[in-house]
Amino acid sequence: MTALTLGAAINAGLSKALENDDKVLLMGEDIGKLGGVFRVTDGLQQRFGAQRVVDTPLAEAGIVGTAVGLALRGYRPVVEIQFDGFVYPAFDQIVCQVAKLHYRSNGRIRMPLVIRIPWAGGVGAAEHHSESPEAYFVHTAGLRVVAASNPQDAYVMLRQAVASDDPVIFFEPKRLYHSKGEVDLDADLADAPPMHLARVAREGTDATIVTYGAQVRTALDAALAAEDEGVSLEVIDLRSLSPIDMNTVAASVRKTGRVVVTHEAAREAGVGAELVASITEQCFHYLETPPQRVTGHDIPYPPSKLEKHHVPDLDRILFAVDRVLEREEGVLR
Amino acid sequence: MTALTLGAAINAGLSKALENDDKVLLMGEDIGKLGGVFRVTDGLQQRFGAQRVVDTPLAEAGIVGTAVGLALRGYRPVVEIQFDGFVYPAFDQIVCQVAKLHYRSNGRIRMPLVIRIPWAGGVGAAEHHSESPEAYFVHTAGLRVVAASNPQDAYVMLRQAVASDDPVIFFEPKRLYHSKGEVDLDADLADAPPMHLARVAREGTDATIVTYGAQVRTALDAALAAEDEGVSLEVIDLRSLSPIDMNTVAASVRKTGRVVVTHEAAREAGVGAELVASITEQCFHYLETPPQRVTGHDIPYPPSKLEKHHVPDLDRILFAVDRVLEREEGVLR
Amino acid sequence: MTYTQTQDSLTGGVPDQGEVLRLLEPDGSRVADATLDPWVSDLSPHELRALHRDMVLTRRLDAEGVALQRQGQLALWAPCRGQEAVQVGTALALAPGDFVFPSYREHGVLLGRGAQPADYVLAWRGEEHSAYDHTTINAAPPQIIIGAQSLHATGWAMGAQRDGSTDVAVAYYGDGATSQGDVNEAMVFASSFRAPVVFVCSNNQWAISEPVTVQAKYPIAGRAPGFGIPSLRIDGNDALACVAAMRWALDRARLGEGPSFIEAVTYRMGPHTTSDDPTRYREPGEVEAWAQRDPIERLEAYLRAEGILDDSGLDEVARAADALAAEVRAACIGATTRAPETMFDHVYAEPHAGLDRQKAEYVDYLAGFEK
Amino acid sequence: MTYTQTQDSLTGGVPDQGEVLRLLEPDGSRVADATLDPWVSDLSPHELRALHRDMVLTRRLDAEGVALQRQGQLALWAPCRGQEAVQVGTALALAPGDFVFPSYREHGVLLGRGAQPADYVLAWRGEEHSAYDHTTINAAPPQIIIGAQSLHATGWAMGAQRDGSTDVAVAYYGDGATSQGDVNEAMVFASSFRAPVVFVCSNNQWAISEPVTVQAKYPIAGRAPGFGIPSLRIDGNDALACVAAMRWALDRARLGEGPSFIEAVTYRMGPHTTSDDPTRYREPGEVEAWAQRDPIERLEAYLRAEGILDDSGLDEVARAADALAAEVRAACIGATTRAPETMFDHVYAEPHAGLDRQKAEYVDYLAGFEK
Ligand SMILES: Cc1ncc(C[n+]2csc(CCOP(=O)(O)OP(=O)(O)O)c2C)c(N)n1
Ligand SMILES: Cc1ncc(C[n+]2csc(CCOP(=O)(O)OP(=O)(O)O)c2C)c(N)n1
Ligand SMILES: [Mg+2]
Ligand SMILES: [Mg+2]
Repeated sequence: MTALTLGAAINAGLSKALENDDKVLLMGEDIGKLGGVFRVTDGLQQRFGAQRVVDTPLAEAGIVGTAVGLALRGYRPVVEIQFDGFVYPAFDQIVCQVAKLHYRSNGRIRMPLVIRIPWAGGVGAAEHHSESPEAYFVHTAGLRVVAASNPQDAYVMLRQAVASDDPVIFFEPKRLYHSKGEVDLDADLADAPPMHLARVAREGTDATIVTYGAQVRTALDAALAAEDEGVSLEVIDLRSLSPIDMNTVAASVRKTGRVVVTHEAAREAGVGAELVASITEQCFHYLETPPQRVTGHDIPYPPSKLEKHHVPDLDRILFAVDRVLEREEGVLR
Repeated sequence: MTALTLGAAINAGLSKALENDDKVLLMGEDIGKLGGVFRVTDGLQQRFGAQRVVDTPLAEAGIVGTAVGLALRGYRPVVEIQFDGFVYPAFDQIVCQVAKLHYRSNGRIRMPLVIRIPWAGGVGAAEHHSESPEAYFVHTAGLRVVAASNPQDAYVMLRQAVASDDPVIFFEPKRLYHSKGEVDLDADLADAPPMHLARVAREGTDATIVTYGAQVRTALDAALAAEDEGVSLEVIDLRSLSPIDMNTVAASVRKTGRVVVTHEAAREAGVGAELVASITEQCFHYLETPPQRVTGHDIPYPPSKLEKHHVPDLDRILFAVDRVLEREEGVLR
Repeated sequence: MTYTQTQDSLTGGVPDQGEVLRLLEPDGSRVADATLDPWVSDLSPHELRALHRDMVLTRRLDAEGVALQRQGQLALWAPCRGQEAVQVGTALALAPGDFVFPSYREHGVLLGRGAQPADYVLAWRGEEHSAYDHTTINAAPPQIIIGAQSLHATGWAMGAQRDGSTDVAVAYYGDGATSQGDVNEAMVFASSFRAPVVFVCSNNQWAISEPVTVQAKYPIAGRAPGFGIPSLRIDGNDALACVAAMRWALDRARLGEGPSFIEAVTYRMGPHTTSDDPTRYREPGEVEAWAQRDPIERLEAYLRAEGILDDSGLDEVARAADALAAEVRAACIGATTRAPETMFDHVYAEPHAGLDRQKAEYVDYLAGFEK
Repeated sequence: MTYTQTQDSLTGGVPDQGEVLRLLEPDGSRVADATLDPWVSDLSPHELRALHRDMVLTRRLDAEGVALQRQGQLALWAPCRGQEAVQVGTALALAPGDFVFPSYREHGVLLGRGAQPADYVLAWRGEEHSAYDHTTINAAPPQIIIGAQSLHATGWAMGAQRDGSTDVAVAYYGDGATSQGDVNEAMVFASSFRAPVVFVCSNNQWAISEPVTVQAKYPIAGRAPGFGIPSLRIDGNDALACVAAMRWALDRARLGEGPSFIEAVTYRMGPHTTSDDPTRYREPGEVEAWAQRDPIERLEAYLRAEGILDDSGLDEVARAADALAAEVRAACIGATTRAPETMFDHVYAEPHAGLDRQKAEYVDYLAGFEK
């Protein structure tokens, strides 16, 4: 095991992927000499050359559209979108082409494309640099959508995403890029849990918190705080947002009967809506109280000085925990 | 009252809007001489001239982006996207600009833009011509999203959308373009129900069907069929998808205790997910059975010969009604 | 005319919309053109007859598509009548390893690539989104999202380049498509990476009801040079010119000289699709004028004058065309719709539990009706 | 150089990357240029001093932005050092009714439009997405989505055209932006509708770490003519050339001659933003070479030689610059963050029950902590 930051773990995963398969190539803005604005691709162009680690013109539709062509020619492009807020110019190529070509061709064309997206807020960034667009992709049939919450997952899931013959939207929580964790760099992919399975990040009995990405850490902090109050929270890290591993989620909710869903993205028709709907459909008779959603507000991402009021924090999660537990004397205060 | 098709009702609404306000102008592909591929803008260029009914170059980002500029200059552009599947090239302009400029400018800039979208399937069309992208826009803060289900609403809501100082995504169910209904062309907008309110399209007591757009008709047909079996269904036409009028929905669900949500769009993180989540949150103790979603499958829109298996029909709705009613001897068969 | 990026005075030199390179006059007489001539000097009578034959086949196939739609056998059809020279001529110049990225109207390109009868019609009938196997005919599924395929072609070419092969990608699109961001981004990428891709723009004067002047006040071929991509503006109803220009472009690509752009000036003789009514937006006189420049009659006149084609040859081609039409008709009418549950297949290449469950539920649901 | 769409032989005339129009040599000596000269012949000493003054103010303001960021007062800053001539020169040529659509780096343009001290910094501090009132300085909020504003400017110009006014819209963007679909679509729309818009591309040689050659193998100014838009390629470190080119373009727009394109060849002397480390991707020698072509020194040398500016004038400007910097610093450090519940405001212009409820709930929630 090696202690790596989440960013370094992805770098290691990319490096391994480039090493293992000649057909893998990286494309994006500033990923070459600069190594990406987050340094996630640091050193890779130097090592693998400019034909495999490609600085592209500044055009996201162009990046994704040419990656589609490369995939048609047998390549496995791993594309970097520089920030979450810049994926929208490529939306048409992603939704109409990347997601649909396998279906459109009755399975003859494969789209083994990975679209890496540094993602979400909490880092004091400028406008358009803190977006949480995952629901758009979860709603789009034909895409797989995953979100890593720790270095080990980031490393393994990146490699699984590259190995997948389906297109994968790979969300990287940018406020965790510098957070460290142990990574088993020699892990055999075959032994690792498949990308589409959720993980019980912490076991508990009183209520379930379902979340993903950087919010996993916040949820774990909340669970720690709740423990002090004698409340036992189970935390589920979804890892995969499409498909959602409802077996793991439902098993937990059936056990606890109470659930809080949390994410940074806006609430309306977000991933949390899908979770609450699916949980209600599948665990209706087990639910003691209505599920609670703790999400970003239904507003554009606010100026960064206000973001701490937008990104759900430990307190807002505990507030919701109080409600699902129907506690008068809350965990929160 | 005048009997008009839904398409003609929108034409009348556009005509009135152009008449009443010099700042209103229409932009789109083939909307001029041709009158649009669905003839919704028929005769308008001839009447109001090519400066106000503008055939644009073939570029959707260009259409929406220039409309943003026109709005900044004080105009009220009404933009036509030729088919649902062609809105994605404009996605970046819609999500990052149209939806956010009012917020970004702290309320100083207004975006009184209407984006009209002939919408959804069931008409035997080619690929990309039967999309239901509404959830993408519902998830986007800053947009209003509406869907007309009948000529009267289409006429009034179009005019309300044009009058709104907020950007409105205006969905027109294309399989109802030719269906007729009575329209009060002289209706005073001030007397009409506001655009954001849902409508109880049919009263009932046993269960609630919540839907919108062309599915309203299917739901009403289902309610008729259920009546024959002695089952009384309430049908709610949402009309507005963002915001959703949860007061009307919740009132109905509290009354019936059972609910089916139906739409054509894919299920995963769709508008139905939001509805089920909100209903569960707000009506948990009134629900007798878990809400059911009857939606398009989580697949790209299939080839048209198979679409009747994708677009929820009367039978699939009744099947779900049976489940929320826990009927062994179903309404369906 | 040929275009490269040049400097000039501010007032100078916007070429007339009408100037095009050609080798055959509308009456079929052969004219010289220094740029194009070298590229067709080696065309054999056999190849010339194949060129003519494929154009006639394309026209017949196209007429059959329209007829099948009128008879309710197809949901829609996008006629290519009038555009046979650019479609067939450019396709004829290709090597087997080249890969084309067509739009919905490129029936003649598919024919040139060896499409089978069913390949032309199953998508228009609504049975499949795309009927053919892209690897058999080296053609991507027909693209409906205007211009999107230009980027795919560019990416494919970047792949061919990395493979060290001499394969070339070809993107086909219309005049309207040139307004799309994607088409311009494709030029940026192609130029930046010197990708072996050819952009073939069939300027058929119309994008549904919009004349080309809505998209471009000046010749479209004038755009590519600004991106560092040489271009030719040719008579798209002159099959020889189309072959020549395509060979020029392919040769550049194979020699590592990067992308090229061809604007083929032609005309859409029919409606945009069978749903369209062009009388709403264009004058009959315009259509008649273009009928005088028919690409098939033009080539026929030339080949007859050269003694390469005679009545019996023409008869033979006509019979082949009828036979193809009959096959297409049979493939269309004989088509059966696949089982509904297949619509859940191939959304993903790898297993997907959620979707598998949806499929199973739907199968159960359908089975319920059979009881 | 000036560009229009022209025909030429295939082998001819790609201009050298270095050729630009200029009026001032790097050492400040005045040279003649037939295209540009007429547009600055009437510039008064007063106007020339204002040009110089605004450039110095911009540089000082920019340095203050960097310093404030280093001190933790700003979250980020995008330095414009080296680009003062194109920003200030083009802004100086504007009429009050014109409307600019800047990117994030156009501090000198905002200054030229009359921005107030707080206007420069509140967004970079994270207090607001956009600080100023667009109607006061006739400037749209700074655009971060690369190239998006080019379409807004074109649309605004289409509106000005409909109003029968002579107002002109100006879109500012960088060399990197020219690869975006939006920027090319803007040229299509502007050309098609003959919109009174000026595209000012500040080619500062870099898009973060990517040299301009990743975006364009040939001069960017060569693209616009293909869309029917005349363009000039000017020395962007020559303030006189910038004023002249802008006046040429504005004049065309006001006369109804439609859009124009200006490529101002300049250099980003600093990092992309304060988060960037340019030593990772560019040679110090390159920066030094460009330092020899400094736009302020150049204009200063010229104005001194002409007797328009002397030491005392320079002192005065330096004092004004320090005063501005102090004001900006005060506006920044004195800024207070608004109440959290205001983040729910102005999502919609009209009432929105759902969001009002979310706001009320959040206010209640916050109030709970105060108990
Ligand atoms: C992104 C997108 N926008 C709009 C359409 C609708 N549409 C289909 S064909 C067409 C006109 C295309 O014109 P052109 O590129 O000249 O090709 P042609 O049909 O003339 O062959 C339009 C607007 C579409 N298919 N895709
Ligand atoms: C759509 C989009 N993609 C990527 C980015 C990230 N980004 C910000 S500035 C920049 C480089 C811009 O270069 P250029 O247009 O030359 O302007 P400059 O910064 O040099 O002034 C990039 C890639 C962005 N802001 N928007
Ligand atoms: Mg056309
Ligand atoms: Mg730059």
